[in-house]
Amino acid sequence: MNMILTLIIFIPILGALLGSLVRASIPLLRLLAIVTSLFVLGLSWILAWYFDPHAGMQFVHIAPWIQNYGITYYVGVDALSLVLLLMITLIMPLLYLYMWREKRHGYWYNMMALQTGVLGAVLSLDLILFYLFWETMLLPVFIMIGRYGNTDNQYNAMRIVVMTIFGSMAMLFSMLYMGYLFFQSHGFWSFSYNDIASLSLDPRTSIVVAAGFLLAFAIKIPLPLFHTWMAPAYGSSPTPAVVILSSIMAKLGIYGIWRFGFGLFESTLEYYVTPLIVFALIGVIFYAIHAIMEPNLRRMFAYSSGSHLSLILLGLMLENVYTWNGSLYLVATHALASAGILIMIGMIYRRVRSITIDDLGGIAQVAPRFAFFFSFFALSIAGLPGTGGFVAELLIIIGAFKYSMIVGVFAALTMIAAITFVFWMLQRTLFGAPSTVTAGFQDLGRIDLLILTPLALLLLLTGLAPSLFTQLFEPALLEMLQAIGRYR
Amino acid sequence: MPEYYLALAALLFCIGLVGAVSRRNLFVIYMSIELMLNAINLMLATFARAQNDHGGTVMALLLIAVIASEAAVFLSMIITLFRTNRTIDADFFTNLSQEQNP
Amino acid sequence: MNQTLLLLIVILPFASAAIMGMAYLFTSLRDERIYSFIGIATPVAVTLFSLILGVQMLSNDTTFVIHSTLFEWLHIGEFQIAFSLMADRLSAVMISFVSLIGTLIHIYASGYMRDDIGYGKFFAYFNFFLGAMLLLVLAQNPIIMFIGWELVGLASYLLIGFYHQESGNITAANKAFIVNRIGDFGFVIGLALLFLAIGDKGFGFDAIRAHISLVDPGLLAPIGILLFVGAMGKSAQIPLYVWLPDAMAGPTPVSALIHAATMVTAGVYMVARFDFLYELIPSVGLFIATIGIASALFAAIIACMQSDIKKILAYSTMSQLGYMFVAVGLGAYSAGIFHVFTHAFFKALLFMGAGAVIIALHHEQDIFKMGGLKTRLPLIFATMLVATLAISGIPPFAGFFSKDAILVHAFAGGHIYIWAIGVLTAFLTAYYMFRLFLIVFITPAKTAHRTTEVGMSMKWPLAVLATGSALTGFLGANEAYGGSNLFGTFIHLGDRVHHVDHSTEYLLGGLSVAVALAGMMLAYLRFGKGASEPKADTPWRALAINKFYIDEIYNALVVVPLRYLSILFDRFDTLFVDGTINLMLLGYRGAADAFGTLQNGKVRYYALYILIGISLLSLAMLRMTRSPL
Amino acid sequence: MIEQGIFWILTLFLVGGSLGMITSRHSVFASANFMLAMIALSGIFALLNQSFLFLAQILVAVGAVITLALLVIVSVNIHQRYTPDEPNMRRWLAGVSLLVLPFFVLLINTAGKMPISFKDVPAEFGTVRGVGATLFSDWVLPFELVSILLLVAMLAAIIISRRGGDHDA
Repeated sequence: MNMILTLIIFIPILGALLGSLVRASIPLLRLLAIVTSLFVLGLSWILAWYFDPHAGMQFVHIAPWIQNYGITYYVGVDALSLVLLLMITLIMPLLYLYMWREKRHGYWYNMMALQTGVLGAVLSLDLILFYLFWETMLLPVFIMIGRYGNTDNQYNAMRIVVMTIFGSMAMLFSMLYMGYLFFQSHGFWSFSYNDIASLSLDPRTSIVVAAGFLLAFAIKIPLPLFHTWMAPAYGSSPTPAVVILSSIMAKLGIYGIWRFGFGLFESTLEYYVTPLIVFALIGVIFYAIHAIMEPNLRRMFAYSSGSHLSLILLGLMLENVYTWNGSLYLVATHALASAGILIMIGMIYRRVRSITIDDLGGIAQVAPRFAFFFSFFALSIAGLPGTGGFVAELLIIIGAFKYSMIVGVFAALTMIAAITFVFWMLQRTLFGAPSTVTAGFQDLGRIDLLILTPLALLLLLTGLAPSLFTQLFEPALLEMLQAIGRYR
Repeated sequence: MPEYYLALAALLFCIGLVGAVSRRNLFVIYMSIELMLNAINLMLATFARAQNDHGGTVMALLLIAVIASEAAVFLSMIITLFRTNRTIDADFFTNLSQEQNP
Repeated sequence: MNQTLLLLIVILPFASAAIMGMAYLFTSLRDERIYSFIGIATPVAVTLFSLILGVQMLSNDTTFVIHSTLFEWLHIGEFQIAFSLMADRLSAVMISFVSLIGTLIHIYASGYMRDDIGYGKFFAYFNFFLGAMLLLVLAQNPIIMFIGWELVGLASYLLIGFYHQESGNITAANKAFIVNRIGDFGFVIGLALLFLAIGDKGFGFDAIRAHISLVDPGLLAPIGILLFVGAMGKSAQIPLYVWLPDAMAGPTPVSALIHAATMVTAGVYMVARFDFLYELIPSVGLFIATIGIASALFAAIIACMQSDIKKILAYSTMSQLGYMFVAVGLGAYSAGIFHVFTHAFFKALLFMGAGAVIIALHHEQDIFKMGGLKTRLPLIFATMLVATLAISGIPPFAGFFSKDAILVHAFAGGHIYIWAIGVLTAFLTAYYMFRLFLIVFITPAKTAHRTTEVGMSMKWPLAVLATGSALTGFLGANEAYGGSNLFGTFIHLGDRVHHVDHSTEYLLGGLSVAVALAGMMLAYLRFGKGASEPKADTPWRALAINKFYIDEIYNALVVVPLRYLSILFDRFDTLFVDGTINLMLLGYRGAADAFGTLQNGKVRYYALYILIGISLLSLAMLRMTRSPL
Repeated sequence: MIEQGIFWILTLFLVGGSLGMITSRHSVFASANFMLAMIALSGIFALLNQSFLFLAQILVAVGAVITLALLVIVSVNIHQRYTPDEPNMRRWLAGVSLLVLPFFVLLINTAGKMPISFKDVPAEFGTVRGVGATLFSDWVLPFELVSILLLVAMLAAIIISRRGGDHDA
């Protein structure tokens, strides 16, 4: 049973290796990708079935790796990573389905490698291992954007990589320094999460070290002022990469702050709480307004996802039971919604070779099913009740009022923030008379429906019966909050 | 007295250095390098004399052999370069440069 | 049994909406009979169920409440929200008339929408709306209520934008949703504050009622106002009313059901639902009443100058909603709900009559292009007359009793100004309604036009509603008029009671009837013989015709700045943030170029660099060996 | 005293020859100057009682290497038009000399501080017999290695000069 996480992490890349060894043809590669991802999905559901929300870190697997420096292969799952794990494993098969007709081999290999990267980053509990996976997931994205993207793709690929690596370098230095401090106080090296967490740093060092971590995560999320890689990267990535960027990798930034920020520096973090809250509040509004006039659909949803991630970060930083649950719930539901909408934007691009809003219009008339799903996902991004986003936003708003009146009012602005651009976008994309571009717009096919239906149903379910999902992580989050003295 | 010999060796070495760096004629560069090696030889001989130890002498001898092999290789390279490019200008050969690489 | 019924009332419409929606989207099934069967059977069933519940309410005492919990919706810390429904007398009344009028409008729509390409979609949306509205009404706690609250907003968005090929319709739909959402922004804040104050004791309406005294009195007023902000959006009160006139872009049955009879009254219902809260903060109540009466007057003034039949009715709706808020603001909750109840009948009737006229005239909406339809559409003429009399407050039609109850209450409560404006508005109401009625039906037409026959399915709902508009008033007639206020007694809300003797009541009633008659007279004098479109010849008139330029002001104050801000942010990104990064990049690139030219491929230059290194090192070593000396 | 006198004279030739070598524009003049310096250097070796080294220097450096160089110069027929004209030669020489100066001073400084002096040496010192004894007792392995080096260098010289011929073909 303790091998299950290792299997989950490495099966995708093993699939890719197998494919490259036998020089797989595209149908075989497709089969490999889908089968491995479905297998991983099944494993993660088994995991969720046996998961005990009250038990903290579970399914732990430790193996020595680089013994001289105490670097271990250390993986485990708790409520926090479980949510991300389930989300990733659900989205990946759908992306492979989306790539059904993809003819370029590298595309498939990169996606499989990417899956291992993100899964590893979510599950690893050794700092160095985490760093390794953290960079591993960047590389395929770089290749995907640089090789298979469009419009300035190489420049934008370079930009995302340089900016994120700049952050992760800071994080690596912090990690190494903490390992060194551990060595100084204990006489042996260790980078495992528990050991480092037990380290008591003096406040000054801790502030600096925490800054390294926060910089990496702030760029990944991205917070305003660290964000200029985001829209260009979204704009020129191929759809699968952009889904991963928005639904998974950005969430890993949040996850990082949650796991490492609160796990390693919970007392130091209070120096950063106020600035981060301010940043997050600015982000919620700034990105939403930014999205209004954005002419490119994908870039628009880049800003939209920036706005939501800022909200998630806000919830995280407010440190109470409502916001934490709301944030984690929003991580999952926004991932589903934004995966849905970005996949559909990809479908638009496939059909009419343009995702400029001015070119579109009138899709609802020629493709009603498409319009239905598209507006469903767009509305769930806007946090309509009946979808999970509403529940999460409600929780965050309540928690924000618990924190302070002003923060609460700003957090509540998120109710308005998203709709300002979503509805105008829908108007210009779906409604009106069909343009010359969209006149022959094909409605959703069978595979398209197969991709979108699970996402839509799940979003609906998260909105209608949230307790079904929250019970997975609510107790664990309560315990975490109790541990840092923020509850009861 | 030995410091004079050493100073002389130093002077020779520096002259060789100046020649090797500032000249463009491949022959002169070659000879400057020879000069520098010979300066080392002189130093070795001086130390051997001062310490009354044949080790230095032997090393100098071996160095002479090295000088000879260096001369063989260098000169054959000059021949080749001259044959292919019709010049013995050191500045002509710029394949290391970033711009001119094909 | 009751619980199952309660659940079915909410679930059935959603289920049928889902079935019809799926059938419309994913199959080629386009048979109108199937859709209209499902679409009508559902509200009929719901009406039956709610009547069963209502009858049980009648036979039990006032505390009889039916609860039904589906599952635990959310449980986070103290935030425990069950997905549960609750029917008490207030909600029983609401669901009864919502479903009854819903049924009638469904039947009407089955005729109105005939041969429309989106027939199935329309009924799916309609049922969806019905389900959302019933969920709103039956919710056991404010959170579930808010879900219904937002879903009716969504349904309204979908239905306003029903003809989505017209970009203008979508603009109207967007406006409706966004303005509603702005109201909901306040509503959510109110809910959050309320929850944080007493939510740990449970957050059902009964739990809140039980613990409301624990809330810090200083916090109650903001909560009350914020909740009312939500109502402002939903019920189209100043300043969030702008969406309602534009919402008339939807098909007429939509306007009748959503934007006249049911959805817009949700705000009134919500305030009545929170009667225990507003009882504690009379000052906020007065604020609500002020907003209400201001909206009533404002809308009535605009309505006097409009020429689109549906827009006039929309402004009249806003005006009547204003009366309702006066009632609930001043503590006359049952009077307010009674007006909701009677208004639903006559306003639905007015809209459906207008719709029938529009259909008969081939989608002509400008009243000044109509005229003399009395003889050609006799049934519609008759029913519209009933409705017009009802809304103008002529006894014995329903509107008189409900409106009079509100005005008497305001007068008796000592709010003379509100009462006076209310009477003035009543005058204007009678004026603009008769203006509409006269121009459409009596005044001879300037241009002759063909009319088509209106189908049966559109006619007999009109008749039913006309009966309702004529008679329902007696349900709420109080002792002075020979009744015993059956409605108010049944609904049993925490009204503030002011005793008024019968003579005063007759006086006030007589006054409002007189005023209404005066309005009618004026309308007859001005439009009885011939009518022409109002001209913006004086500044005041121009102001009223252009709806006081409120849309333009909002546009200039909110929409345009937001767009410019968006562009500004983009500039900020490219100039400042990217600029900083690019500056760094430029530095790097310059350095790289500089070092690149050093790398010229000539060996002796490389040797020179080494030599420079050696030289510097030597200098350093010389310094080091000398420094001790 | 005579020794010192000879030393200075040889130094004069040695330094003069070296300077002449690096400053002369024509390859043949340069190698002539260099030959002069090498001969002077072998004289210096003789002054140091290194008779074997003296012989070896004369034979190898002067006899073999320089002759080889001259042979090459003549054989590739370096005409004035093939040699670089080096317009900035003097400037380069001056500048580089300036750069080398600190290094030179450092070396002189170090040389001056060396705690060594010349004592009388046994008659064996530096003779072929004495050096040979050391060479074949303590230094056999390096000696053999150097012979391999020479072999490799020879092969390299042959291969390089042969390959160059068909380079541009």
